[in-house]
Amino acid sequence: MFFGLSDEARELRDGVRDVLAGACTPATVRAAWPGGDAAQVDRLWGALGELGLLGLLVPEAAGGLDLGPLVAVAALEEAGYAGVPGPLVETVTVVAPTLAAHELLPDVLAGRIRVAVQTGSDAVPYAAAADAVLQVDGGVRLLVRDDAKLEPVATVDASRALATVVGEGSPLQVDADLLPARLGTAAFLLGLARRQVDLTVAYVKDRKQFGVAVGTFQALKHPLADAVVDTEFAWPAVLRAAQSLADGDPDAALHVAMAKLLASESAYRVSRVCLQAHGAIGYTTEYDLHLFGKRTWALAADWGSPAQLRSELATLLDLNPRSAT
Amino acid sequence: MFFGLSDEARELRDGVRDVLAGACTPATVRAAWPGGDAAQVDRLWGALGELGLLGLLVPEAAGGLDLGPLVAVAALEEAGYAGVPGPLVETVTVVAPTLAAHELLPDVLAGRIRVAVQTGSDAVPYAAAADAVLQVDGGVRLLVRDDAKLEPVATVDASRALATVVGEGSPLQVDADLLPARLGTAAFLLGLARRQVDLTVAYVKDRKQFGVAVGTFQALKHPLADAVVDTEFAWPAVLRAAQSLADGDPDAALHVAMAKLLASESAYRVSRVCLQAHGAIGYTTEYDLHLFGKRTWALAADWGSPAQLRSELATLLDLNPRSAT
Amino acid sequence: MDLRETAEEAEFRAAARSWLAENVPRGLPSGDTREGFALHLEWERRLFEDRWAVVSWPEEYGGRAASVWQWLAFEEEYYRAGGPQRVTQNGIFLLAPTLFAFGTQEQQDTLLPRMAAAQDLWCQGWSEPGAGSDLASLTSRATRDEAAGGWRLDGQKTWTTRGAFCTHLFGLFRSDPQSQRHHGLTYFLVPLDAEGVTVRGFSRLDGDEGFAEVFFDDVLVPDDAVLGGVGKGWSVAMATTGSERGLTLRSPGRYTAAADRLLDLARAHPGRLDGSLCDRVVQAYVDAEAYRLFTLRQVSDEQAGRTRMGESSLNKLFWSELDIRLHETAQDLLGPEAEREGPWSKGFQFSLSGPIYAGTNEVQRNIVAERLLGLPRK
Amino acid sequence: MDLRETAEEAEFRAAARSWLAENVPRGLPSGDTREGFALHLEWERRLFEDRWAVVSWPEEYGGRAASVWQWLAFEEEYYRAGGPQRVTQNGIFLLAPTLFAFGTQEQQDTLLPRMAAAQDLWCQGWSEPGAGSDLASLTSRATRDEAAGGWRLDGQKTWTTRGAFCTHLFGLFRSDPQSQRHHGLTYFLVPLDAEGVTVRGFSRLDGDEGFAEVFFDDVLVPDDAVLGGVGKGWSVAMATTGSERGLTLRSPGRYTAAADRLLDLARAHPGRLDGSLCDRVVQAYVDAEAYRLFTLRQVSDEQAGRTRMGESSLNKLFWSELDIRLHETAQDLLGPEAEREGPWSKGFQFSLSGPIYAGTNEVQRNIVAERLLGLPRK
Repeated sequence: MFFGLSDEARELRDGVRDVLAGACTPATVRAAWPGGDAAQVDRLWGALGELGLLGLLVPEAAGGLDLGPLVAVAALEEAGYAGVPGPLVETVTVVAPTLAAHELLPDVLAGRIRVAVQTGSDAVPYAAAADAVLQVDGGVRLLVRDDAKLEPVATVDASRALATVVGEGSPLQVDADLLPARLGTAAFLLGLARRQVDLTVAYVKDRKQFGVAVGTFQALKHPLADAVVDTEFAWPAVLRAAQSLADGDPDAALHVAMAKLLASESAYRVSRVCLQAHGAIGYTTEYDLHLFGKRTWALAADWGSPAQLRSELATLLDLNPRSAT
Repeated sequence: MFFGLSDEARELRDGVRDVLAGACTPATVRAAWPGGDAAQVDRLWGALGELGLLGLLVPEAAGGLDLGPLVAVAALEEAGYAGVPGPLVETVTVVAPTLAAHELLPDVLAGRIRVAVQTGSDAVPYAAAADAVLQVDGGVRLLVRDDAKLEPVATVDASRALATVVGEGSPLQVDADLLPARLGTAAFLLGLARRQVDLTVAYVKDRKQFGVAVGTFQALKHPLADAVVDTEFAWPAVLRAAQSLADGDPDAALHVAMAKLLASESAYRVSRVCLQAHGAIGYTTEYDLHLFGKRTWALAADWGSPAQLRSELATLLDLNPRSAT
Repeated sequence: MDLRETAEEAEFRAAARSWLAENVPRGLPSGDTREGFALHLEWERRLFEDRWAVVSWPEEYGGRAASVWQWLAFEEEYYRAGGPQRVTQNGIFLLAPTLFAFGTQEQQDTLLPRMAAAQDLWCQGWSEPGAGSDLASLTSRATRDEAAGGWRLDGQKTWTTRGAFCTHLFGLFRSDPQSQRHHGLTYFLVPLDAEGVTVRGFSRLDGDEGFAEVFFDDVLVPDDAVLGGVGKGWSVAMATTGSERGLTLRSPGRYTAAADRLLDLARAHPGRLDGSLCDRVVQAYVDAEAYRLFTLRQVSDEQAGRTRMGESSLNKLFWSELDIRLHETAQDLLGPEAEREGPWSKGFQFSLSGPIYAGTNEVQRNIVAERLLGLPRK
Repeated sequence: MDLRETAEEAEFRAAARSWLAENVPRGLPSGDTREGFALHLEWERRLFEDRWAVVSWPEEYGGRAASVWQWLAFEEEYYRAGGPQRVTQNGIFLLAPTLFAFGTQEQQDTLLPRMAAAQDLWCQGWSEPGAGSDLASLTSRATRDEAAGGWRLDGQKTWTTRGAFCTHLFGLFRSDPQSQRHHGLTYFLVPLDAEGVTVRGFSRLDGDEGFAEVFFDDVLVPDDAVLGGVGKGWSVAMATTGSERGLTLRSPGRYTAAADRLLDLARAHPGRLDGSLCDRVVQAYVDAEAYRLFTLRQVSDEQAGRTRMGESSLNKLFWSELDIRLHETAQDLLGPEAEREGPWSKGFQFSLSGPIYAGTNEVQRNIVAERLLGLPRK
């Protein structure tokens, strides 16, 4: 029995951490906002490609690293910490595995092109800045940008590059599994949460009011302690769900839903605590906190909102309120 | 426009407060627990009768004071503060008004006999120590003790004197309105909450740890501040609902449900905060806090639990989740 | 208890309702952008022209001498009609009560009519980079200049809402350089076009340029820029902060209207009312009503002379948290759509500032615990 | 990651499960009443006879030298089978780890077998009337008596769980009268039948006589009543409090079993699963699983030598609040029936003590903030 990341996985994760610390600073995240320096985001994606991150779940024969879901969630948690802009979770968990035999794969793995994922709704995150849209709804189709009618939609986190997509791509003869995207989003959320806690801890140690660092007040200490509890108890559920995906566990859907529910709710609560602990400075766009908070709000609802997940879990746990009289 | 109690009502309320401070001490509340001195409870009820409290909603012609729902909720809030044992809310709001033309009324108003109220469930609060049971379920019937088969049921707050009642009383040719009982319970709950806050404030000012009164710690101050918010924002809703009953407002059921929901949830939260602020001492039966906390838990669920009330309110507000697909 | 409106009150409400139905603008952009602010000013001036800008003020200043009950009714009708948040609120709801209480006749006569007419646009200058929750630690200073017959202001204010679009600032400056904490402060009224004032706007969470930093570099203001007496600044300002926390800034009409919109949203999406969402919609309605009833109780008690120190902190705690819960519920009802820009996401982001501005909720809880419960400070 | 049990682990689990299925007593009364306690002792001795009382201990003391994974499996099976809370837990789970770490060979050989066999019944003597959350302020004292060759104990302990039914107490006494705070304390092992000891039981919230005050009046104990060295009491005791807060006292099997019972309750009342109740049942299940997975992570990290100061406070915060939420949900499902005495109302009341005992959650939050986040103490 051993629960956790192997030493090898830890090393890989630490490598991702080191690379992202340089390649994805808050300035890089801002570059993905409207009016930002798009080339900076392109360079980041090139670096992600070089790192092999985009092919973590692609067979080695197809040019990927094939390191499995555990390494993938560990890496995506780090990506969340850095706030990597663009469809990273989607690329790692859905696009690259689904296009494993497609001619575009080398460009995808190198980070030269970015592919958004559409799962039903007209509005597709990252589509406004993507080169293609993978349409997964019943069958799987690939819609390249030239064939798509895109209409950008303004969002709270403007780096989400939401756009309505009209158009039907060319069918691909493959299946797509969306559970890994849900789980990858959970991991990314916990990275975002950890980043917000780190920013907040640094701030409340430094900021003085009433003659002392505000971090000495229980009114800030105790909610921040709860934020630690939130992230620490969600992460093992993400790891467990990753292992279930790796094992093909029949309860994988249950485990992924639990992981995403815990991550969505934990990360959302953490974002509230951190914003409040900052006071007014956190409520400005000049300060970095909002970059991570807004992404948190969006992802908490994406790939399964808490309400949706609870409803799925109720069914999986054989609780069916609607069937009652 | 004037929202609140009249000066006359305030005076009456203050009078009730003064009498109860002497007639219903924690020792009196304990007397209603198994093995307690039942005569002490009888004396209290005699005093309540003398005060006119039991006939607050009975016409003057029938021997009552007929002071209306506003005075009644103000008096019942005080009774909650004192933790009066027995079916007081039921007597004031249901039993006495319903028996206004009954031969037993003088005994009821004098506090010489106590009548429990059964509204459907076999288990009836206060029945184990009552002289009769008013059965209100469709029609109205009065079941005297000798005709009833009573089986006491152990409860968390043992002064609730819960008993299963089997037997059918003699039909009365009157209607009974149960809304006032729901509202009276809300008022009683807020009195219980206020008492718990007072006990707690006194304790945390006195109790020293780490060289200071524990009431200086934000970890206790802030939840206690929230407890004040809880009670202060529930009370006006109780007053408003009382006025709606007085006016025969067509929205009275909505107003009463809101008042009870706010009171149930506020008082419950207050009980949690106060227990936690006390630490271990609050967790003993030697200390008085539990007398008020346990009553709170019972009454929060009685005459409409929060779940029940929310469901009623959803219907009244035209939110019908079940009708959706 | 008498919940009936008098004939006069009912008439006032009806007049307000019918005027608002005809005049409230639809689809105004945010008043916290430069373009939006200009459009809002048109609306504020339209309100003034027909004497709906400051209904509770005396008629000579453009008001209707409305009672507090009439004012509450106006607010209710205003938000029910979909009226936008008032960009003049910091003058009308925060400075004006202070001017009425502490201003000289001349200050009142000069400043109030221009404020009502949205000619002078006032912003608040409380916080400084080192003085937020700990307001008494502020260091911006006022130095007496006998020769010039006035005061010279130096220092920096920040988190000044809509400061980049306003014309005047009210705020506290340390006029006694030897003083500590809340002593030796003076309340000043400062035109932002005075020489030596620099205003730099910056963006709030929702991306609008809603904040400003205001820098004072040897800014000369005359003696009548002082409100309420030299060195009296703290007690004068506290009157305003009470208004800010309490009823004046956040009348219940705002929340009952928001709760009604939430009910409409919920009714439009019955399929999403599963699980706890239905309960949370109900709770938002109940909470908005609880706030409304609390304020009715509060106004009645105040009119009967029953007031309590610290009570406005109860308002602040309740409306700020109710506002967040209400908007979180709306966002959760919208699900993945919630991330789109729109009135609900805008309102959600704004609600998150509620526990921060006007004195953080942490400070309010201290006040409630110490003033209303008598718990020891330290 | 390897979530598979080894053949040995699986065999161990199967053996435990089958033994428990045959032996777990049904419908035992509370172990915190005098009559109940006696019945529980029978059960504890039954466990010991078949070597299931202390599975993780060495075989010579009555254990099975089980690995921590096997111990977790045993706990899971124990609670799944409906096993009652262990009335010996304060000895086995709190004192024993300390004895293994700090005791002399003779102390271990003498005390552990009798503890395992439920012959010696140990209670905890930490808190005093003036020393609860502030444990370091305790004043009960130990005075060296050279002539008698031992120590004389004086003072009072309180909140001693099941103290009225136990035979021995472990606790801290101030052995250096000049010392302050956590210096100069010594950890003593005291038989409750010693001359000068008075035990007074009193009732917990649920009415059971679960607590005791223990008075020491010139109680003579020999030198080998000292555990871990004179004056070393604080650091010795801290090892025990870590066990109390963390995994040892509250293994996940307890909560996963409770969550399963809650699911059964909910399935039995589908008509009450409207509104938020269904969500809360789901949440209880998810939380219990989250706690289980956290502990698996924790044990694995510990075995790999990765430990963090203060981590047991995370366990304490999570299990105590999860336990309350779970029982509140059960109570709300039961509605008006919740007030009846029964396993759920008993469990609910017990859960409310979770954030109080073993170091209040307020203290745990300080620890997490200071040790895990590095926030300043003052």
